[in-house]
Amino acid sequence: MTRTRSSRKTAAPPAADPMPTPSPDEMVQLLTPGGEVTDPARLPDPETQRWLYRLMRRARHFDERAWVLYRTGRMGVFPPYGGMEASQVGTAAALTHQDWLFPTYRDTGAALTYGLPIPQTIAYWRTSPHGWAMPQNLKVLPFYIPIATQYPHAVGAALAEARRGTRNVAMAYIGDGGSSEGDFHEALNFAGALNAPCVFILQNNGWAISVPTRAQTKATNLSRRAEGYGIPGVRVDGNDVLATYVVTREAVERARRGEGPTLIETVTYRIKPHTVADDPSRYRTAEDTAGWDEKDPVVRLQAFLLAQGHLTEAEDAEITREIEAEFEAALAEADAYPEPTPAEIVDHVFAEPTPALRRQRAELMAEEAS
Amino acid sequence: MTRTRSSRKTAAPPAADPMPTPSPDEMVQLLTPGGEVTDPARLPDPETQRWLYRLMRRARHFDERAWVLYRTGRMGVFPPYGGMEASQVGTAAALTHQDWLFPTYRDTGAALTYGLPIPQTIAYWRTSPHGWAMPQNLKVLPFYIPIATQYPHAVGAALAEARRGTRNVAMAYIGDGGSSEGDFHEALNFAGALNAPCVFILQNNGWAISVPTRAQTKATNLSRRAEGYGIPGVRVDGNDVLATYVVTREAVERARRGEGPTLIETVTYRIKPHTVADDPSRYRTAEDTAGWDEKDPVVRLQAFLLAQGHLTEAEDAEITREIEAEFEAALAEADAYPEPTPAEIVDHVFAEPTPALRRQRAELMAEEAS
Amino acid sequence: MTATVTALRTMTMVAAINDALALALERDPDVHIFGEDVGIMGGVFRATDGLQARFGTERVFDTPLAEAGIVGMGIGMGLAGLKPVAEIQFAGFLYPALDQVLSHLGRYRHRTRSRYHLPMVVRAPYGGGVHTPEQHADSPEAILAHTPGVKVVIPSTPRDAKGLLLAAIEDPDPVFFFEAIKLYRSVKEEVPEGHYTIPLGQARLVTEGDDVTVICYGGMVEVAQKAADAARAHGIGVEVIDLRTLVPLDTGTILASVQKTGRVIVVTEAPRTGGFHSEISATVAEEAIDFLRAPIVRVTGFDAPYPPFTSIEDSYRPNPVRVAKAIRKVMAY
Amino acid sequence: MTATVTALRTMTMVAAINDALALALERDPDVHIFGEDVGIMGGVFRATDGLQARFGTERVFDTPLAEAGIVGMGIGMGLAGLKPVAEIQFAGFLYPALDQVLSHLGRYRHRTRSRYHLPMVVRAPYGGGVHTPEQHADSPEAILAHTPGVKVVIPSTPRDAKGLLLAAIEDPDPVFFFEAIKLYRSVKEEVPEGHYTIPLGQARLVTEGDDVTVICYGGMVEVAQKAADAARAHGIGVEVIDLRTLVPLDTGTILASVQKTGRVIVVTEAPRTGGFHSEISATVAEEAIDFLRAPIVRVTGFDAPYPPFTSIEDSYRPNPVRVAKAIRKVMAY
Ligand SMILES: Cc1ncc(C[n+]2csc(CCOP(=O)(O)OP(=O)(O)O)c2C)c(N)n1
Ligand SMILES: Cc1ncc(C[n+]2csc(CCOP(=O)(O)OP(=O)(O)O)c2C)c(N)n1
Ligand SMILES: [Mg+2]
Ligand SMILES: [Mg+2]
Repeated sequence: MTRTRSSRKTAAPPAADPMPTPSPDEMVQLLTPGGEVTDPARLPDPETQRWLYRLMRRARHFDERAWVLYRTGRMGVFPPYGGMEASQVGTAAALTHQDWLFPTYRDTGAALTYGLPIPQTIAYWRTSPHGWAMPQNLKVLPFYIPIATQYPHAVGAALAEARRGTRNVAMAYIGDGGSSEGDFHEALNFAGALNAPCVFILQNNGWAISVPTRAQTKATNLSRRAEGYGIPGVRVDGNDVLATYVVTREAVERARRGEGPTLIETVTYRIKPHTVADDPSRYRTAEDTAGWDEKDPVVRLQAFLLAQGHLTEAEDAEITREIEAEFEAALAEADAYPEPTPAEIVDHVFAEPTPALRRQRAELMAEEAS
Repeated sequence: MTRTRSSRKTAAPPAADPMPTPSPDEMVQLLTPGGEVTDPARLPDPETQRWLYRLMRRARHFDERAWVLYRTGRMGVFPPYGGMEASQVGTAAALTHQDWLFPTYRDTGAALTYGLPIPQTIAYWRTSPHGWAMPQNLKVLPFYIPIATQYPHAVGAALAEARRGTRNVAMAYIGDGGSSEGDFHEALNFAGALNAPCVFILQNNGWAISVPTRAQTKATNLSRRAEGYGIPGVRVDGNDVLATYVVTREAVERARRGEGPTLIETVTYRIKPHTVADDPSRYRTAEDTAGWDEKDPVVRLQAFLLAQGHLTEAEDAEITREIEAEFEAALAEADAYPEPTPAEIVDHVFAEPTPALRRQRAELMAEEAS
Repeated sequence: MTATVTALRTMTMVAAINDALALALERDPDVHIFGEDVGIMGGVFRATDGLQARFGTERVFDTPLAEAGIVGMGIGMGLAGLKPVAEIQFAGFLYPALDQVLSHLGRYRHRTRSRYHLPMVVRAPYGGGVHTPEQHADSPEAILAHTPGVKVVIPSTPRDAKGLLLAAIEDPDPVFFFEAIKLYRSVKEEVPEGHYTIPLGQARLVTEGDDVTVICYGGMVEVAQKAADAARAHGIGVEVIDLRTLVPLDTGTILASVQKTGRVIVVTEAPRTGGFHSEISATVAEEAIDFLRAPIVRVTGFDAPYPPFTSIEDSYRPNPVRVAKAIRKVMAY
Repeated sequence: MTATVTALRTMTMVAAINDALALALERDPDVHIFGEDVGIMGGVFRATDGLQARFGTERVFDTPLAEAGIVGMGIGMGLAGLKPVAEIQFAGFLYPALDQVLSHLGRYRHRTRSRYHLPMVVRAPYGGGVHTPEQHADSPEAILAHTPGVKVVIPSTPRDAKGLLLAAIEDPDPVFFFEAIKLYRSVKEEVPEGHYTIPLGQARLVTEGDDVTVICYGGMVEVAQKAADAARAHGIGVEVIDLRTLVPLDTGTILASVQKTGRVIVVTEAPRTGGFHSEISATVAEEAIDFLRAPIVRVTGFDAPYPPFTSIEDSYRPNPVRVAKAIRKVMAY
């Protein structure tokens, strides 16, 4: 329970379990919702299991607190990811801080897992500039708002790493909806053609706001799109963090070895509304969401760990306490960020402001003063 | 030999041979370069064979004459398609004039086969406005210059036909290079999701100007991209007009029946330069093009028809005479088109010119007068 | 304004837009509405609320999430004679579709010598003032106005929105219809029931005045109006012109006012360099230079992205104080 | 101009661009050049001729045919600290990449509060005059100039092209570099060998004169110059200003000239409504109104697509006769 993100940064990453690329129709699942292990040989060791569990708990706690903070006016509109933790945590946990992370607005859980500090994450969702000034020691970008544009960026960052001879990779997230955009196609094809060390995570959570995946595309298996680019595609149970982690580790290692990109479709579900301000009853019924609560990724692993004796109730309670304490401290830190000044509107456009911007800055300052 | 394009318009189209969708790795070929028939049951009848042969000869004649006319300054820069006739003729021949055709700059052979009048086609390649004023009785658009944008248009036209309850379809062409653009992806996905009666022809001719297909994409079978959209994909020998015709007929019929779009990859080769002004020796060697001359689609069918007794030398010579006469008459007609006036620059922008355009037109006319 | 019915109903701008769309669907079977979440959801701002239930999934339908596909498919529908009315969820998400717009939407009549034309409308919410996320507050109208072959309409009141939208849908050529998010629900007005149109290319005189002309549109009209009211209190007569359509531009109304006042202020919330405000300035400087008694002052956004930082975003967007300052400046000149 | 070597060599603009690219590759291992057909082919205009052979397929490489991919990948490379220099085959084919440009290229410094910045250059041939096919003669510079966070450079001579391109590549922020196709091979000039830069944001006085200021850039400079020569023969002193960079704009040089002449003509080959010419007019009308003795006349393309019809296309593009007419107009005013 002590291996934290920052310790992993220096420690050599645990060796990836060798994993054959499954046939595209197969959905990789290591732990069933019923608690059965399908393939014991591929299961990560208990330490890794506990580490992933803790990261999921941590991610979920942020999601839950964000709701509460939103309702009390202490946080802005937030796109929840509760129920999708395995999809985000298992994938992002496969990276080190030398690797790139390109998250969308939905992927706060992935960013936290990668190592984005909580105070800054809160600041982002408070729309404070502090949330956008990314830490120097990380290679994570502010959450992407326009859909799909991050995919080509990941290709470029990955290619730059390859050109420099590092073994670093770039990982980008996208949704089922986002996979309809042209940028998705161009990025996958570029990555294949240029052999860029990329891992593309496609979180198929069943919905793009009000549009179900079946209306988004006639395809029933999005990982198959990989074939059209001559790259491997894997479909994985996105609510099984052991599976998402193992599959992603393998893709990351493949990319590190110079063997090119992988597309991973995590099959999960958006049980929550699109954002905390959305009312899903306009477009879906209880039937639509049926069955997904039972697949809760946190509960699944928790039950397994407890059953296996890898986790005790006392340890679990300790995790809860640690996570809560960490969040409250971070919240206090975020609360202490100073308010931005209007000058921030015109600053940071160019390294050296153009004469026009300098004049505009003066105008703005004069107005604010008056 | 008497069934012409215009007679087909009124006659009921011959019934399509029932054809199972082949597995994606299979390349449909009905007539080998050596003259063997692989699947006699699927072969179109001799009348259809002769008709396709004549259409290919006609297309080739235009291509050859265009070169000569370019060299003597009687035609503009032209993108040749010689060697790709089976890919263009066999596909376009599957349409009636109630169907839509979206050709690229490479697809003069397809447009001629569909029924675009030769004089107008010449005018287009002379960059005369007459070449852009498409005939009222046809549903063919001016050759597309920007790459890939035509694909979504075909989806829209097809959807409009479906909404109106017709059985008409839309066919669009694209190249191997063009298939890397985002519009390709969006169109195929839209067509699948909205069940648009579209036939997408992807002419894989090995090159996008100087970039070979293997640098364009890591995929080795572009028809497989169809799977990513849940629609059928077919790979066909693009130098076998019997195969391209049969495969396209089947796709057209499927679309007419309301069963949705198909992607057809025609595997062919650009033996000619990118345009008549291009010098391919900058980027490819004789080795690159080796073997493709022997696959000449016109020669292949000609040899077969002669060997089968479906065509005599005398009939062949008659075809040559007819085609030449038709072209020369068309050239004379094109030569007689009046020169455009500068007013054409500002006309046809809106149904009713804006005040700004009216002022600009007056300025332009005044300048031209002075 | 050409109208067939004159009963009035008080409504918001978004309700007026919904009303216009319903009328268009009712009157013309060729009208089809599509976009992201426009179906059962009724659009993120509810502009298409109830339309799918009433007109069916063939007339009002959700598309996959891809803006180039939306506009490109609309072009194909237009070629085939339908009247496509596409919604782009926010104007800032029009960017993926700009290739289809610049390469084709504005060129089809020209490139087929009028054999084809595209009676398409693209609607999109635009502009700031309501604390939306990054890129949800962009004002890209200048890009469209610089695109030959497309018209650009931006209403500022519920009544105008309905009449202009019906005119746009009935127009034989492509029209961009930008709707100020800020105005969707903040203003109510009496709107005629039934069908009427407001012709494209006619500006609206919001207030009359002899001293200063303030030219604006969309979300900036209420800002200009407030500044004008304040100036009137100080005895300065401000004429506020709401352009309503950028293309075609009502140069006549602009120049007549300039000839009267000799002082011009242009107001938009787009970035300063190259905004449509500059086109208006250039027109005045070309056509009415002798009447000018003061510089043509631009009150605009900044040459920076619209800030996603809620607590300071209001300093980006022109407000009545900034317009009032410009009024004082040209009066004092 | 900061230079390290002063030997001169006569070359065309495309040769000067090739020279600058080779120098940049040589001096900075972070510089990478990519685009469609830039490798073995050396680009359709040969601007990258020989570079792949000399610097290898990692530094100079062909991409798949997809402009959003090209610019988007370049952004990622820039985030990771490389200096991407992308070629777009023609400016009209930048449109598919506009989403990447408007959504990200200009925003990255802003959205990360300077943690990241994008030292990227996008080169593209632009403009008409050489009978290219449809959409190969577009002039979209106004769109980029209206995009916060990107710079826009348009050279008009071989010497400027080399020095400005080197400055653009060394600039820490994104720069669009538009190259007039018409000038690629039509003009030769003595160009310094070796490395030198011309700072972005400094206009060039092409000819001096007291009566009229003609403001232009790129392919229009030679047009203006010819009209200026003709006017001089009639005793009219025309000052031709080549802006060289649209963003940053050298307002100082413009205003100094206007204060002297009081008569302004702006010339571009882009469509009239909303072109960058209008931004120049607006700047003058805002900053130097009292000096104006005549309307600010715009000599531009038309509000129609650049015609793909060879025999009449020359009537679209401003020519010396049209500029001369504008000169007479402002002189006679
Ligand atoms: C280019 C673009 N178009 C539209 C939107 C508006 N929008 C925000 S989220 C969303 C749905 C995205 O669905 P999906 O990709 O499945 O991601 P999810 O929200 O399910 O995580 C849409 C349409 C946008 N942000 N960007
Ligand atoms: C959007 C766009 N980008 C670039 C070009 C320039 N261009 C013209 S043809 C061509 C290659 C096309 O290759 P492919 O799609 O394989 O078609 P082919 O020429 O082989 O028929 C390129 C890059 C263009 N016309 N449009
Ligand atoms: Mg989703
Ligand atoms: Mg090709």
